[in-house]
Amino acid sequence: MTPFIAIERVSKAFGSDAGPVPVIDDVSLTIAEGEFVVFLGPSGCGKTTLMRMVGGLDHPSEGLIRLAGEPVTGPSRAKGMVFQSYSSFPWLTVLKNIRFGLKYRDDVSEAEADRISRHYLELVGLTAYAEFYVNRVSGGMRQRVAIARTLAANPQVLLMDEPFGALDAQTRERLQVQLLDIRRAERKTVIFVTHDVDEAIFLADRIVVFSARPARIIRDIKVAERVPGERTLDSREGRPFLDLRREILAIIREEAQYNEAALIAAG
Amino acid sequence: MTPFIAIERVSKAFGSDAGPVPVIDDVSLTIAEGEFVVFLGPSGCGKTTLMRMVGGLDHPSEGLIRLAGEPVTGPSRAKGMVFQSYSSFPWLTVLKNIRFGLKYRDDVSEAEADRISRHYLELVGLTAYAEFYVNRVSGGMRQRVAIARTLAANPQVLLMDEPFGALDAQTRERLQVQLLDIRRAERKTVIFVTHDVDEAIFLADRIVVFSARPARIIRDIKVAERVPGERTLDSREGRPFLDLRREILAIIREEAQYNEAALIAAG
Amino acid sequence: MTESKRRPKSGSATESQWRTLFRFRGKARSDVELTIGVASFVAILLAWTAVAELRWIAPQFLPSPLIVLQAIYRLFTGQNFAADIGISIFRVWVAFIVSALMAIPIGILMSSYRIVGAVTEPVIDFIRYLPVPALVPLTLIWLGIGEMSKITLLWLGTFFQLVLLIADDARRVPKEYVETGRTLGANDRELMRDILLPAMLPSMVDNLRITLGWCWTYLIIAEIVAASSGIGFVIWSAKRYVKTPEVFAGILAIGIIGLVTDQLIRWLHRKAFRYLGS
Amino acid sequence: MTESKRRPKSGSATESQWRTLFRFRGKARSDVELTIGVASFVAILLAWTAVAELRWIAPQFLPSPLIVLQAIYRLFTGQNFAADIGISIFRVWVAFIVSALMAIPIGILMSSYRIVGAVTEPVIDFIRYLPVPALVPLTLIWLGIGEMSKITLLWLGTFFQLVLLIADDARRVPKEYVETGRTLGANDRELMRDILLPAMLPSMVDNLRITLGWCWTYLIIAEIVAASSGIGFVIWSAKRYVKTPEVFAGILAIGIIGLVTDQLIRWLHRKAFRYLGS
Amino acid sequence: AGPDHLDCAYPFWVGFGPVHLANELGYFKEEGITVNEIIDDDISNAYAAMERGDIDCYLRSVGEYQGRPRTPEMQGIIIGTIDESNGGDGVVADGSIKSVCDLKGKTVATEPNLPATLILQMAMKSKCNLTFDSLNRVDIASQDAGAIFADPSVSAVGAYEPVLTQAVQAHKDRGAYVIVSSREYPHLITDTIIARTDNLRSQPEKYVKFLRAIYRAIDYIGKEPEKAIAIMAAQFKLSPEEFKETIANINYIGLDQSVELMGTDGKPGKLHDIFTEIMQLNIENGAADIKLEADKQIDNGIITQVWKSRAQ
Ligand SMILES: Nc1ncnc2c1ncn2[C@@H]1O[C@H](COP(=O)(O)OP(=O)(O)OP(=O)(O)O)[C@@H](O)[C@H]1O
Ligand SMILES: Nc1ncnc2c1ncn2[C@@H]1O[C@H](COP(=O)(O)OP(=O)(O)OP(=O)(O)O)[C@@H](O)[C@H]1O
Ligand SMILES: NCCS(=O)(=O)O
Ligand SMILES: [Mg+2]
Ligand SMILES: [Mg+2]
Repeated sequence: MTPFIAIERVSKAFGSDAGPVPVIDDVSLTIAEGEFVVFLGPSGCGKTTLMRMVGGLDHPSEGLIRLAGEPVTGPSRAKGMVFQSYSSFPWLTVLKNIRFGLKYRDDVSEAEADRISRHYLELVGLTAYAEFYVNRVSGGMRQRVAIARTLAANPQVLLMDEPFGALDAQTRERLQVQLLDIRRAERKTVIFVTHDVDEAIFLADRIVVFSARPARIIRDIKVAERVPGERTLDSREGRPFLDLRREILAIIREEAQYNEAALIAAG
Repeated sequence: MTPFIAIERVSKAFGSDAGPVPVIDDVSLTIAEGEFVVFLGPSGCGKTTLMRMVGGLDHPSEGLIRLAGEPVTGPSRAKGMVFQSYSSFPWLTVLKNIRFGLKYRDDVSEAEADRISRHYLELVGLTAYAEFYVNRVSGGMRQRVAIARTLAANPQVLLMDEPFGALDAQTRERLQVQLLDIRRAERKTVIFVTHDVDEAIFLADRIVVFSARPARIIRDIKVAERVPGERTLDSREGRPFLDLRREILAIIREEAQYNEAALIAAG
Repeated sequence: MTESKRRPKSGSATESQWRTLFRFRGKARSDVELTIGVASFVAILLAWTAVAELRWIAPQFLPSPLIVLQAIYRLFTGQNFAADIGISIFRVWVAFIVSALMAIPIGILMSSYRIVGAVTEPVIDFIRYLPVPALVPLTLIWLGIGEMSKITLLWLGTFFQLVLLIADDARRVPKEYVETGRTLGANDRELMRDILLPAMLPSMVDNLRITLGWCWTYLIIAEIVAASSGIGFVIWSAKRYVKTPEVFAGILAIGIIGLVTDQLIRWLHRKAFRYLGS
Repeated sequence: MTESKRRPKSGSATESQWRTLFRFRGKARSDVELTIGVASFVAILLAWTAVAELRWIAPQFLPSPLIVLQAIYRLFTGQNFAADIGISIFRVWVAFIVSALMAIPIGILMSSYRIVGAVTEPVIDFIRYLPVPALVPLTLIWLGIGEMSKITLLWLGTFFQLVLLIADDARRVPKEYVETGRTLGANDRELMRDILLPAMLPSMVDNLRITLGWCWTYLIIAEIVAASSGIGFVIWSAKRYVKTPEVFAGILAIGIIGLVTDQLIRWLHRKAFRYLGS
Repeated sequence: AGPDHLDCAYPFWVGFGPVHLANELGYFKEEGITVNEIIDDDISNAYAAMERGDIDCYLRSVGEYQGRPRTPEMQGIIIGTIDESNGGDGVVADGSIKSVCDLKGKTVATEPNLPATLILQMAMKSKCNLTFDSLNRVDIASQDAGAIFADPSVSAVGAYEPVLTQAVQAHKDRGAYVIVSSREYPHLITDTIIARTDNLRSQPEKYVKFLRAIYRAIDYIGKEPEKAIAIMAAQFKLSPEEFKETIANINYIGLDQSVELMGTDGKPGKLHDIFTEIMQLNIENGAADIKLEADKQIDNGIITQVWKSRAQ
């Protein structure tokens, strides 16, 4: 497979009063079309920053990111994003928020846009709340609005930053399954950030584990090889799943300890 | 024990163009001083709303809430709250955000306030970020700021709405343990919302499971009786823990199915 | 969050309507607010009557409310004051609408593209400080002595202030909204139309309300320029012959128009932006 | 998000400095902005020179820049224009500071307690529409012809507008901040001081900037009232005799003061509120 | 404007009522011209409008006519007189001031280039040989004079009627009285009719018609004062009573008297001397800086024709 997304020796530093603060340190990564990659890493390590750069919302201080061979220069509909702080438009209702992205697709008629937005509304279980303004619904519901809106816009690449964080176990499981269905049916490439190792293994073809800030890749795990076969909710109980789970938790714990030590030395 | 918090036949409905929408339906609950109660329930069922009413930020449409015998009429320092959308003050640095609540404690000198805020800053692992403005730090870090700020203000009751949602597994575990330590040392009463059943069992003395909207209590589980002994990270692997976990997941799944059916019937 | 009215309606219900007035960010019922508003005007009226009747200020300079009322009656019956009011409202609204129609797109563009901002901001910063009365002759030279110059003078006083307020509003739209729009495929034009504009709308309406009032303050300047109608002209001509009651009648008319307009826009604001929660 | 300057500095670096001007919400370097700002003034100056030199407008009404420059020179050397500028700046700033010191607490209280809002809003809505020139005699009666009446006229034109802008700013502070403050034990006074005030500060400074300019527009009204000094007086007495070059000199002086003040406040805003991100 | 139309601007002053009266009585129409009246107080607006060709005539006092920026080349030339102030302009002083000479060193508030200023200057010059240098003179707008006089630091204010009367009445406690007025200086404050020079040269006939109609209106005032006042008062938004009180202090100048003032057939009249005298005052007080010559600024050709046509 040709690399669909290519992150080429990317570094990023933010300016501050005390000089530049490095956040991403020389990261290279290629992602194939249709691949589902999960980013794991300690809080504050730079996952969101890296994802924003793939989405064209931030720019690398050094290095280059390519999408389908072309350098990424800015955001576009091709790169759909679910933000960590799920943002929705307070002046629109739940349904209109979901429908928002369809405005800019000239391949979609009005009637079809209605159908599609209702479809995703239902998918995230908000049919009864279609006409509520978004700050009249709960936190978890707002997050679902953001997910449905991004899916409805039908991007090539889905960038999802802790999208299921505020959802109850049931809704979460349902959406996980749906997400796998969608990306299989429509061959979407997905980058997904989560702190939930179970979720990561369940969803991912590959898990990329980052170090603490500045983010470097400390492990790149081919999940598809390690947990073969179809993903069902039951596969979570299987041996390969549980083994991989233990292994990843160990990696994380080790990095955290290393990091803790550094922190104590520094602070 | 006398009930420290008493929720007495509380109902709540929000006005909307289509008439009042019931959110909480005749809920009664008493919580003893020093108890740690976890609210579990489907997204959008009314957990946040109930918690806000305990905190005095919303008012019941019917019924009454008492704290230490007195009716709750408004918010106060006694009822510390970590909001679901962790809000911090953008015009203050991380450290100053944490220190903010200490301003209003006349039992605390300037020097002591410094010490306390530095203590909680360290507790949540943000020492290196003390002087960053809050919108220069990551989502997980912002959530930790909110937690540290609430703890530093030393309220009698801690109301925590999905506080650990955006944290990586390591940080989360560490903060869980710390939270148990704090409430044991200072005999705090805690109400805690989470969607993570493991977290719920690990932390709770009692788990209250709510129905879908309008929220009614469908189960009130005395965790302390079911999983006796000290809570350590290892106790999560024990039989009583896993049994209880399975039981709760079953309750939730059942409620969700019931709810799904109702939704399909309605929608 | 509008609470439903299911609470028991006891004697204390109305009492708490008054108490909420004193609560931080409490909401009051609109009839209660109206009562208070009327009361404060009555208080001012009484104070005015007292000052005038006790002759603390000579009646040539401060006539009593009764005398002003008589002047209003005279103006309406004898001088067709209604027509003056009509023409003034017409002039102000034309100038204001033209200002708004120009300021909204330009302000949004100023905040969106530094090139527009860099070119226009310094010039606007310069112009908006200028005293409009000093620009009257130039306006006359360009536009002659007809309606056009009067409306232009009102516009001069309004547009340059409004456009900066609008640019500030647009600048404050959180970048999260813009980024969301971008990733959904909105182009620049769509960002401005579908995101900046609705996101800034509530504060923009506030600022339009404020500048509409500013536009009115220029009325007297505009209507002493080769005019023979309008409230400004009535005030000016009465002032010339020291007919103070008529001056006050004109002032009062403007104030009442202002009061009514402002209250109306505030009410519309509450209705239109209920999604902001309350 | 200020990006570090680690990017390779190639020939295209400066080129992209120009391109960012045309990018939606792009940031431009301040030297680039300055160049453009100066360029747009030069363009206006050229247009002005052309119109004046080609006699499209008679020189009595639009003198050429050179003639205005000569008038400025005359004013400075012959009439102590520097003192006029000084006294005008003094009057405006006194009136503005008094307005701000009153408007900030009152505006915050208006937005915080409905009782304050309900009592004051209608009255302010009424007063702020009134034409200040028509209120001159009353001001004179109360305050005489000294500094006090001039400053009061400037204040009249500024305070009632500012207080509403401030109240709107305070009203827009998200309730999340207030609720957070409450649960941390802040009382009403502390909420206003420690939360409302800093949260609204950036937009308040924008609005103070706008109203400072507004205050200057009243200078000419204030300084034709029994004045014998100040830029407004210079303009007005020159205008009486159609000494247009001097009128333009005065106008220019006010415009330049405005430009410099606005740019300074904008710059301070950027420095002070860097936490807003960029 | 065309050969049978005039746009004519005048300030909000009762002395100019005959223009409106002629219009309302249809005298202009009878002459075959239409006249559009424009009310504007600010003389610099009149300059602008005349330079632009928006107006063909305006009405002002001689003193104001001479003020800056008038140069000999500028549009505008005096072709007739319409009224003169007879007590309608003056200065109100504090009771402690016994004569204008006592004003020396005191604060006096007047509006520059308005009649009251000239009257005061004239009085000081003729009675005590003082100039404005001996005063602390502050600029005001005449309408505010009554209010300004409330400030005890002000010893005298200049204004026109009815502001003068108002100031006297409102400040009886300080013994306010009119210390000097136009009544003492006949013809000093004479209002004139000024034509746009270009237009006058190209279409003199219409100005003849214009003047003839105006003087007919002035005759009508003498014959039917009640009716005339009712018509004119409406234009100034005054009641007939208020109008009558105000015109008690002015005289309308009929054709005969106008001819006497203007002279005929290029021979100078009284106005030429007055013009020269005022010119001197204006140069002294700074209202003018170019010495205009009376016979270049006053053109009695039109009024001569009117006079002759009536004599026939
Ligand atoms: N605008 C900014 N200015 C300066 N530093 C920033 C800025 N934005 C982010 N950072 C820093 O970059 C680092 C990485 O942030 P990022 O949001 O990418 O973390 P993350 O891995 O997504 O963390 P989390 O899991 O908590 O969301 C943080 O340490 C943060 O302080
Ligand atoms: N201001 C409001 N107006 C109308 N309805 C509201 C308002 N606030 C909340 N609701 C409704 O109340 C219900 C409960 O909301 P709440 O935020 O308490 O849910 P929750 O249990 O906390 O959900 P989550 O787990 O997603 O945070 C939701 O269905 C929501 O639509
Ligand atoms: N801002 C109004 C100023 S003025 O029109 O009264 O000069
Ligand atoms: Mg993140
Ligand atoms: Mg919630």
